Amino acid sequence: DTITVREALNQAIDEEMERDESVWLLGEEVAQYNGAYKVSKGLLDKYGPKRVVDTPITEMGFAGIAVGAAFHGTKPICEFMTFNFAMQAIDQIVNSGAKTHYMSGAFAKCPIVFRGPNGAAAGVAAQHSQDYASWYGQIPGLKVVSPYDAEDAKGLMRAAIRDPNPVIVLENELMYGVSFPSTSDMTSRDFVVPFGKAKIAREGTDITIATYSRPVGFALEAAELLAKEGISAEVINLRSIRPLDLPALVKSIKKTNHLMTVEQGFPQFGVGSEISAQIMESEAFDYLDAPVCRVTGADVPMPYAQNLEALALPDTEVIYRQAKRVLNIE
Amino acid sequence: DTITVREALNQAIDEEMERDESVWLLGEEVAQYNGAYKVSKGLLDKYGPKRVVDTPITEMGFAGIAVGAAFHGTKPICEFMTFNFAMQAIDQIVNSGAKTHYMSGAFAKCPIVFRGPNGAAAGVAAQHSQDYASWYGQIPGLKVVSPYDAEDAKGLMRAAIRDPNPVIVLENELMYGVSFPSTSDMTSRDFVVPFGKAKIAREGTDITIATYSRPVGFALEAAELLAKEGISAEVINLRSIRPLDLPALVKSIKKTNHLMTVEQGFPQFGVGSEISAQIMESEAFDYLDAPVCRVTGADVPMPYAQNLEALALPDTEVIYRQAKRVLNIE
Amino acid sequence: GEDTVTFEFCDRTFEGYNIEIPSRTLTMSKTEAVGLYREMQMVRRLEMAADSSYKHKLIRGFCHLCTGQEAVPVGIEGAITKDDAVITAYRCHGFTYMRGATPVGILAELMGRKDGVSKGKGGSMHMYAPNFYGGNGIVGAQVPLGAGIAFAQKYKGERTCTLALYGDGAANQGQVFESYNMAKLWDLPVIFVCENNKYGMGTAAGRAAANTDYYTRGQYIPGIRVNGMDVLAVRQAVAYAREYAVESGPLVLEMKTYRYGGHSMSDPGTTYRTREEIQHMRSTSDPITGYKHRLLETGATTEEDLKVIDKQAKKEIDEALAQAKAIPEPNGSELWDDVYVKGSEVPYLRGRVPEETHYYNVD
Amino acid sequence: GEDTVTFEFCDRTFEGYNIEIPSRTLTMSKTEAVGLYREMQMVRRLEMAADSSYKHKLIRGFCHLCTGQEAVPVGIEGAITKDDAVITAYRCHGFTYMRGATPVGILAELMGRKDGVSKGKGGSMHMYAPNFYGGNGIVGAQVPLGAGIAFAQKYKGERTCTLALYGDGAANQGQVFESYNMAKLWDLPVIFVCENNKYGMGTAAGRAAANTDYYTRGQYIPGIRVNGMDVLAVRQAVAYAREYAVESGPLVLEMKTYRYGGHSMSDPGTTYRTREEIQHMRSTSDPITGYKHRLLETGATTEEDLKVIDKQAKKEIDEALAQAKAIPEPNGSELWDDVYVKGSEVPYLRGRVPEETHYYNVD
Ligand SMILES: Cc1ncc(C[n+]2csc(CCOP(=O)(O)OP(=O)(O)O)c2C)c(N)n1
Ligand SMILES: Cc1ncc(C[n+]2csc(CCOP(=O)(O)OP(=O)(O)O)c2C)c(N)n1
Ligand SMILES: [Mg+2]
Ligand SMILES: [Mg+2]
Repeated sequence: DTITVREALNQAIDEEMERDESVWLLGEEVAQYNGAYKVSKGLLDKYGPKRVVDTPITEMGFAGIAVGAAFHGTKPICEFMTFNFAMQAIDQIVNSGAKTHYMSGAFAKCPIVFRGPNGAAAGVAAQHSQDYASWYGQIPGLKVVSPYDAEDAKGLMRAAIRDPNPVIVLENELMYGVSFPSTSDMTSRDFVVPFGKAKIAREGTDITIATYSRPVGFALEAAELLAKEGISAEVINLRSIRPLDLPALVKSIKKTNHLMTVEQGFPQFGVGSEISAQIMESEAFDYLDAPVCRVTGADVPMPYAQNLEALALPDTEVIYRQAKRVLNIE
Repeated sequence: DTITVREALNQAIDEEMERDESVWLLGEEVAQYNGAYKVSKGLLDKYGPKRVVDTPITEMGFAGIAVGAAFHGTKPICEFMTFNFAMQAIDQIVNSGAKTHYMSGAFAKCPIVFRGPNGAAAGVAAQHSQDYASWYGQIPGLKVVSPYDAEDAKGLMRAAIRDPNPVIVLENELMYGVSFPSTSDMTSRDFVVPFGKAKIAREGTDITIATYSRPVGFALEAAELLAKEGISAEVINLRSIRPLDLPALVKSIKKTNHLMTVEQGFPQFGVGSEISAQIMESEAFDYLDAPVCRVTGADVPMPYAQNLEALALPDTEVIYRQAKRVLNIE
Repeated sequence: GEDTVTFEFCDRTFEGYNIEIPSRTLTMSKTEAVGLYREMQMVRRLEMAADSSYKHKLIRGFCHLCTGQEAVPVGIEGAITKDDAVITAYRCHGFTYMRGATPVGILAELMGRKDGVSKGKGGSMHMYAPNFYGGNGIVGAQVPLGAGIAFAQKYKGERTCTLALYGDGAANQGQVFESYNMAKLWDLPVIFVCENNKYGMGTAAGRAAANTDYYTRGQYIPGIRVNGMDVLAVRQAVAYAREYAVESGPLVLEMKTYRYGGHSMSDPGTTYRTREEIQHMRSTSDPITGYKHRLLETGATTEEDLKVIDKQAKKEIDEALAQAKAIPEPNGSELWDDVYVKGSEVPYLRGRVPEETHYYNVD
Repeated sequence: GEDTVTFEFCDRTFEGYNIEIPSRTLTMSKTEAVGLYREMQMVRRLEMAADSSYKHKLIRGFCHLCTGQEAVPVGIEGAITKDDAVITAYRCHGFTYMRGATPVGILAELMGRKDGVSKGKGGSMHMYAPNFYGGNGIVGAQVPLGAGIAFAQKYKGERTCTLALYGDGAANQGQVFESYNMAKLWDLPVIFVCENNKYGMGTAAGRAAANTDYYTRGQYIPGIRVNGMDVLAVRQAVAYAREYAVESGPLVLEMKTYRYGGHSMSDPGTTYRTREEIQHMRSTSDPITGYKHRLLETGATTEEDLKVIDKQAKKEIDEALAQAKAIPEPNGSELWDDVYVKGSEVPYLRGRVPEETHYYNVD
C-alpha cells in the first residue's frame, strides 16, 4: 500500500479534526477549492464552513486572527498557500505567536500550526522559492519541523496539531504528489513522529549526510550511487529544525567521522551553518576527519530559466560528487 | 574632538542629502519630531517636507513606497523606528527590494537604505529586542552592515547611501548617545567605510573575538581585562554582515589560533553560526587550536526584568570568562 | 428610585455612521455610578505611581501612561461582562487593572518583579488579566488578534464579544482594514475601538490619516463616535455596541480622548502640541473632574463621599506601590520558563555560552 | 472629419464615486481606433501562444493569462504617455507587450531564454519594459510600489502618473489601504486600478470582500467604475483619470472584466464557476468581438481590413514564437549576474558547494 505526502497530511488533519472539536483550518482556497495544492481536499464537505474557512488574500490579517483564536481556546491550523506569502504575516507569527506565552508569564497559550509549502518548487522564480527554515528555526517559542515523506508528513502534522505551542510545518510542493509505502503504524490514530528526533533514513559508515525535506530523497539517491562505489553513506532526515537533534548527528559522526549537510535554501545563515557550528562546539568535533561541508542552494535569488535554476539547487549529482570530495576520493 | 554615533549618522545623511538631490528620508517621526531617537534632527528644517517625510505607522506601505521610489530614480533612506517594526515590511524589503534587480535581468535598480536601531535596547522586552542581522544577511541582493562607533556610523552610512543596491544598516539604540573621537578623516566629504571589510578594533595574538555593533565595546573591555592577565585578545569589528569579511577572520586566526564570536541575537542560525561554518570550510580551520565558540543572546524571548535580561545578554564579563574557557585558562 | 440616578447626554456625545446612536439617557444604581468614579481615580493614581516610579528609575524601557484617558477603560468595563474579552496595545495599565489585575500585580510588573502580572517578564507593554489579552507592543497587531479572539468566541458559541482597541495612529495600519473585512465577512462579534487621543507619538492625527473620522473607517461597518472623556458615554456606547456585536457582528467605536502626558515617559509631549492645548483639555474635559460634577449635580453622591474615595484610592495605590517595591526580582531560573508550555519544552535551550545551556525535564 | 470616428458610451459604462464621470463621447482618429483592435488581437494571440507553449511544456511554473481582459492593458496604453508608469501583479504579459516589449522578448522570457525581457530570469510573473515595473509575484505588494513610483514622479517634477493595477482579490490586502492613505495625504499622482475579474484564484469576489464596489474602497479617494470589457471605456476613463491624478492626486478605477481561462495554467477554472458563466461572458462581453462590432457600426473600418489585421497578428505571433523557441537558454554564468548592480558586487557569492563559489571583479 502506498500513500502520497498530500494524502498523509490530509489524513492527519482530518483525523485530528475528528478527534478534537477545537481544531479548525483556515487559509486561502482551503475550503471550496479544496486547497491550492489539494491538501485540504474533502474537509469542507466533512466539517463544514465553520471549521474549514476560506480567507481573503490577507496574510497578516488572517495569521493574526488565527493567533488570536488560538489564545482563546481553539486550535487553528493556518495554511499559507506558500511560506513566501507568510513573510507578510511574519510579525504576527513571531511577535504575537511565538513570544506572547513568554512575555505574559504563561498567561496566553498559543496552540497553532502554521503550515504550507516552503522552498523552491519548479520554475516559480525568486519571489516564490525561498526556504524559511532557518528564519523560523531561530525563534524561541516556535517549534519547526519539515517532513520529507508520507510517514513524516502524517506523524509530524499530528504532533504539530497536538502540541500546545506554535508549530511551523514546512512542507514541499514537489513532494505532495510523491507516493511512499503506507505502514501499519501510520494508520494508527495515535501515530505521531516526535519533534526533535531525526531519523536515520539510511544507515552507513563512511559519511553522514544530514538533510531535510525534498533533498532527503536526493541524498538517498546519492547514497545509492556512492554504494555502487563501495562508499557507505548514512542519510539523516532531520525532520525537526527546532529543536535540532544534535545527539543523533553526534552519534552518527562518531561512526562515520564525516558530515555533510544538504539544504535547498540560501547558503548563509542556513540550517547547515547552524549544524556546522553546533558540531564544532560538540564532542563530535574530535571525531571529524574532515571539516563539516555544507551543500546548499546558490547564493542568488532563484532564477526562472531551467538551466540556471538547476545550477542554483543541489541535486543527487551534486551531493554525490561533494560526498566524494569530503571523503577525498578523487 | 568627540562625536556621538547619533551625530555621525546625522552628518552622513545630511551631507549626502546636500550632495545628491535624489536622496530623501522617510519614516515615522523623522521630520517634525526630528526622529524618535533624533538621528534626523534638523533635517526637516534644512531640506523641507519634500525630502524629509513623516509617514503614518504603516511599515509595509511606506517601505513599499520607498522601494517603488527607488525603482524610479530616487534614493530613499527609509528609517524604521526599530527593526522590530520592519518585520511588518520584510516582504517589501526582501521580495520587492532585494530580488527585483535580479529577476528583472537588471531592468530595475533599487538604490535604497533601510536603517534604524536593531537588537536589544534596555528593558523593552520580547517584541522590541530582536536582532535581525542573520535574517537580512541571508538574502542575496541585500548588503547588510552594522556600525559600532561614530566612525563606522558615518562611513558605513555614507557608503550605504552611495551604494546602488538595497542596503540594511543595523544601528543600536544604546549606542546613539555614545561619544567617540572624531578623526580628521571622518570630516572629509568622501570618507566612506567600505562594505565587506572588517576592522581590527584591537590587535592581539592569543584569541580572536569577532563581533559587531554594541558588543564590540564589551569585547574591547574584555580584552582589557584579559590583557591584565597577560592574555592578548584581538577584537574584530565585523562592520559588515553581508558580505562577511572572511579573509580578515582567517588572517587573524592564523595569528591567534582561536576564534570566539559575540552577538546579542538568538544563538541559533545567527552570525556566529555562519562564521563558525565558514571557518570550518576555510583554510583557517587547520590553524584552530580550539573549536570556534559562539557567545550569543540566550535562546529565549527577551525578558523584561532587569536580572533576567542581564542573563539573556552577553556582556563584558561573559566575554572575558568565555575567552579564558576557549583558551583553557582556569 | 432612591437608589438609582439618571444621566442625560448632550447633543454631541454620540455621532453615528450607518447606525442609530445609543439612547441619550442612562439610568444606573448610585453604587455603580460612584464605582465608576472610584475606578477612574484608581487608574489615575496607578499611573501617577508609575510615573513617579519611572522617574525614580524603578521602571525601565518604555512606559506609556493613560492619564487623561481613564474614562475609556473604566467605561468599557462597566458595560461588558467578565466573559467578554479585551485587547489593546502598549498603553495598557488601565485596562489591566479594570480587567481584574491588582495594583500590586501591575506595579510589580512595571518594576520587573516576580509577582508582576506577567511574572516580571513583560513589563509595561505586556500585561494580562482574565479575558484581557494584553498589552501588545507592535502597533496594529492587536487588532487582528482581537478579531481572532472574537472568532473563537463565536466558534465556541459563547455569545460574548471582544473589544479590540487601537490608537488613531494605529488606525492607518493595513491589518486593521484586513480585520474589518474578515470581521464583516464572518460576522465576528468584535468591537473595533479607536482611542483617538489626537496624536500617534508626535504626529497629529490629520498628518497621518487622510480621514480622521475614525468611526467611519470601517466603511461597510457601522460606527459611532463617542465622547471618550465621558465615562458614562463610553459605558452607554459600549453597552449598545456589545449587544450589536453579539447579535449582528462588527462595529467601530471612536473614543475621542486625550493623553495628558507624553507618548511615553521619554517624550516630554510638548514639542508637537502646545502647553495651552494640554491645559485646555485638562481644565475643560478632564474625565474625572467632569464626572465628579455630574455626580454631584445629579445628587448621586456628596463631595465628602468623593473625598473619602479619593483618599482611599491614594492610600490603596501608595500601599500597593510599597508592597510592589518589596517584591524581589524573578528567580534566575525563570529565564527558561514559559518559552514553551510547561511539559512540552524542547530538550534544551542554549544560554549565552554553551556552558549555560538549560536542560528541561531533567529529573 | 473623414479620418476621425466618434463613439458614444451607454449609461452603465461609468459609475462615479465622489467624482463626475468621464464624458460619454469619445472621438479619435480611425487609425488609432483600429490600432486598439489590432493590439487586443496581438495580446490575445500572444496569450494563445503562451497557452500552447505551456501545454507543450516549454513554459514552466506559474503562467497567468489575461485572455478576456485585453481591453484593460490596451485601453490604458492608449490613454497614457510613455513617460507615465505602470505596475501590476503576475498577470502581466499584456501590459509588458503594450509598454513596448516585443512578442519575441515576452515569449522568450516565458520559455526562460537568454533574450527574454528579463534575460530568462523572471519568467511569466516578472516581466518589465520601459516605465513598466513588472510583473510582481506577491499579491498586493505592487500597490505601494506603484505609489512609490508616483512619489518619485512627483519628487522629480515629472508631471506624469503611475497606474498601479491589482485584482479584486488583492484589493483586500492591508497594504492597499496603507497606500490609499499615503497617496491621499501626499497627493501622489497614482491611479489605483482594480481589475475586477470576479475571482481571486478560486474565490468569488463576494466571498473575499465585504464591499465589492471596489471603486468606492478608497473611501476618501474618488473612484470610477468602468466597463473593463470595453477598450474605449478604459481608454476614456484612464485619460480622464490621468489628468486628475497629475493635477489633484489619487483616484481609484475599477475595471469590471473577466478572465476566460483558469487562474493560472494549472487551474481548470471550472470548479468555482460554471461553464455557462464563462460561455455567457465570451458571447456577450468579449472585448474584441464587441469592439469589432462598434468599429464596423461606426464605419471606422471594414470587415476585410480587420481580417487582414487578424491574420497579421496571428502571423506575427507565430513568427515570434518560432523565433523565441530558437533562442538558447542563458549562459550558465548569468546565474551570478544582476544579484547586485554591475560594478558594485560583493567580492564573491557561494554556489551550492564551496567549490562553486563565484568571484567578482577578478581580472
Ligand atoms: C509597527 C510599529 N511601528 C512603530 C511602533 C512605535 N510606536 C509605538 S507607539 C507609536 C504611536 C502610536 O500611536 P497611536 O496608535 O495613536 O496610539 P497612542 O500611543 O496615541 O495610544 C509608535 C509609532 C510600534 N510599536 N510598532
Ligand atoms: C501574498 C500572496 N498571497 C497569495 C498568493 C497566491 N496567489 C497568487 S494570485 C492569487 C489570487 C489573486 O486574485 P486577484 O487579486 O483577484 O487577481 P487575478 O488573479 O484575478 O488577476 C493568489 C491567492 C500570492 N501570490 N501572494
Ligand atoms: Mg494616539
Ligand atoms: Mg481577480
